[in-house]
Amino acid sequence: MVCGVGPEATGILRTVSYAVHTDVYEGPVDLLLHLILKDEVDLYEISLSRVVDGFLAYLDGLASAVDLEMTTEFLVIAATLVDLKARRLLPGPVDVEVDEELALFEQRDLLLARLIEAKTFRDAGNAIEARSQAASRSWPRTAGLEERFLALAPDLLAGVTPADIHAAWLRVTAPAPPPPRVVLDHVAPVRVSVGEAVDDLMARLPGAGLLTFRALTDGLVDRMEIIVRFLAVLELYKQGLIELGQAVTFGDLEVSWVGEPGSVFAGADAYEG
Amino acid sequence: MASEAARAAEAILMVADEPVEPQLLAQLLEVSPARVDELCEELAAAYQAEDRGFLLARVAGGWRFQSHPDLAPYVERFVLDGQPARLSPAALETLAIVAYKQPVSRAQVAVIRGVNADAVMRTLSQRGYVEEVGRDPGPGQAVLYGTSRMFLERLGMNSLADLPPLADFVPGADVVEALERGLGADDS
Amino acid sequence: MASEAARAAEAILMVADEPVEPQLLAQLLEVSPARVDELCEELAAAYQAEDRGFLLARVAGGWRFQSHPDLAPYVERFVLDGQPARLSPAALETLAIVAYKQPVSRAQVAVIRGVNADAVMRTLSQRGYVEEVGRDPGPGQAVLYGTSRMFLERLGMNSLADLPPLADFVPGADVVEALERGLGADDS
Repeated sequence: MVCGVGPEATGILRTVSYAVHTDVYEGPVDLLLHLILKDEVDLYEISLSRVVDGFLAYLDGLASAVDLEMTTEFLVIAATLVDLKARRLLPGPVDVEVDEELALFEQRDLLLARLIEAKTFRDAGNAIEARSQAASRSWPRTAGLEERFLALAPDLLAGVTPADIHAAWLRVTAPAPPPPRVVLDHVAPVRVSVGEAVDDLMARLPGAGLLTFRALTDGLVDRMEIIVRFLAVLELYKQGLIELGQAVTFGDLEVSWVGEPGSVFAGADAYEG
Repeated sequence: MASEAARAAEAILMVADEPVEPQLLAQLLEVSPARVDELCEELAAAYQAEDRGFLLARVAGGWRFQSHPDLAPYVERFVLDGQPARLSPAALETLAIVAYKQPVSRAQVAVIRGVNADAVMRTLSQRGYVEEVGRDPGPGQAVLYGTSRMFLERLGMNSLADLPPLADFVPGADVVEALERGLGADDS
Repeated sequence: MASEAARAAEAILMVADEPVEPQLLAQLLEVSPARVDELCEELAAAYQAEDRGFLLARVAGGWRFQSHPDLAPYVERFVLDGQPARLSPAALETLAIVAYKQPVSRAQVAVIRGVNADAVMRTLSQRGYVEEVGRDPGPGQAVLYGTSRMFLERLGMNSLADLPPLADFVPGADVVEALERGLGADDS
């Protein structure tokens, strides 16, 4: 099934040009978030890892001309999706202490607050746009002084010498501080796909029993690599090959292998290549 | 018979190429700034009553003549410069953050947006909407940004106080509920 | 109720920087040039009857708003007291860009300066220091600016060749070194 794009979604369509192609959904990634929030697409049904892998492949294909704005938009949305999905997949607060439950609420409230803040400024930005559109229907008078007054106007070039003009030119063309580099370190060097991360986990976990997520991401400094690793963990959890636990709120996420010996990852074919 | 001060205000505003502050007009007309605002408001009301094709508006802290928005289709054809290109949604969101949180550093903007804001901030300052307004006194002395006079002019606002309160944009209960559902808060 | 054509004429004349020819107005308003003159004469009479501080005058073959001669003393005070007496650093830099890069469009100036240059360019051209020298042959046909004869006179120059040449700029030792490294000069 492929979700239709309703007319109310067209405003979102212009924001992100990267499109998601999965079995359940095809369209811009921003719209995906919108639909999930409206409960029109089931989060469980979306393979986030395919979304991320697809995006990484897309970036590779772009070679040099990467649109930084689009990349960062994608990362925000992907991070929000991962966050949402993690919260749904993690064991619920079944028999946690009241304190821990409160802490969980707090954590959720923090995320909620961020989403509300983001939505607030997005809407405020739209209001600014509307005002600017309305204001742009009036043009200011800029005719300035009539000739008969020009002679009275102080000569703005009084005391200015050709050397001053030269100095001003040098000032304006002085090498600026190096132009901000388009930092893609957090995206481009990630050569590990979710599929590869799944393979790696499948190799390590059965023999290890229980490992913390921290241990599984030991040595990874790149945020994107950690996200990819986290997505791989979620995929294995969906397959019922691992259990996830958290002894203490905000404590380490514990990953334990529960699959039969010799289990294979059912979704593995989705990651070939 | 129109008052000399009102007529002088009309004459000066006709040759000004940017909004003229009431303080300056007051000094030139030898009346109080409050009286200037009163005079200009009377003039603006008269033009409206006479159904003129122009307005007297208070923009960016001063008074200026401008064309009536009704007549945009005619003026558009006359003015050769195209309208400035529209801002992207990301740039608009960033502009809103600067407008409401100013003075604000790029790092602070990045925290709210969740992404690096350098490229967007550069676009906004190149277009003249935001500008450096100071330095953070703390360590690092980060550059602080605010909206420019041109931002007010482009939005046809007299001052930042004309911005609708940010509270107007906080999503309503229905949206918050939907977000909460998305976070699985309805389990409990 | 004022006619749409009369209101449109008011709007266009209000934003025009120079007298607008009746032929052009006629085309924009979709009436005959004779009708334009009639409309403008009616407007001019109305302003006079209302004792406005401005008038609509036929100047140099076109119509324009201007301040009423009665009020010249106020406008003169505005020119003397209300206007900056010297060029701002930003204006000087813009003028330098036009001087060295002419013919140059406003957009090109903005790119070099890194900020919008429209207001500064307007001031410079109103003061007669820069002027239109042509149109970009490319799409959009942007107006190209150059420095004026007045600019040369005020700076005591005979021609642009009297500006200090840009080649006089000697890069520092570090820059030269970096350039040489970049060219592989250190291989030899």
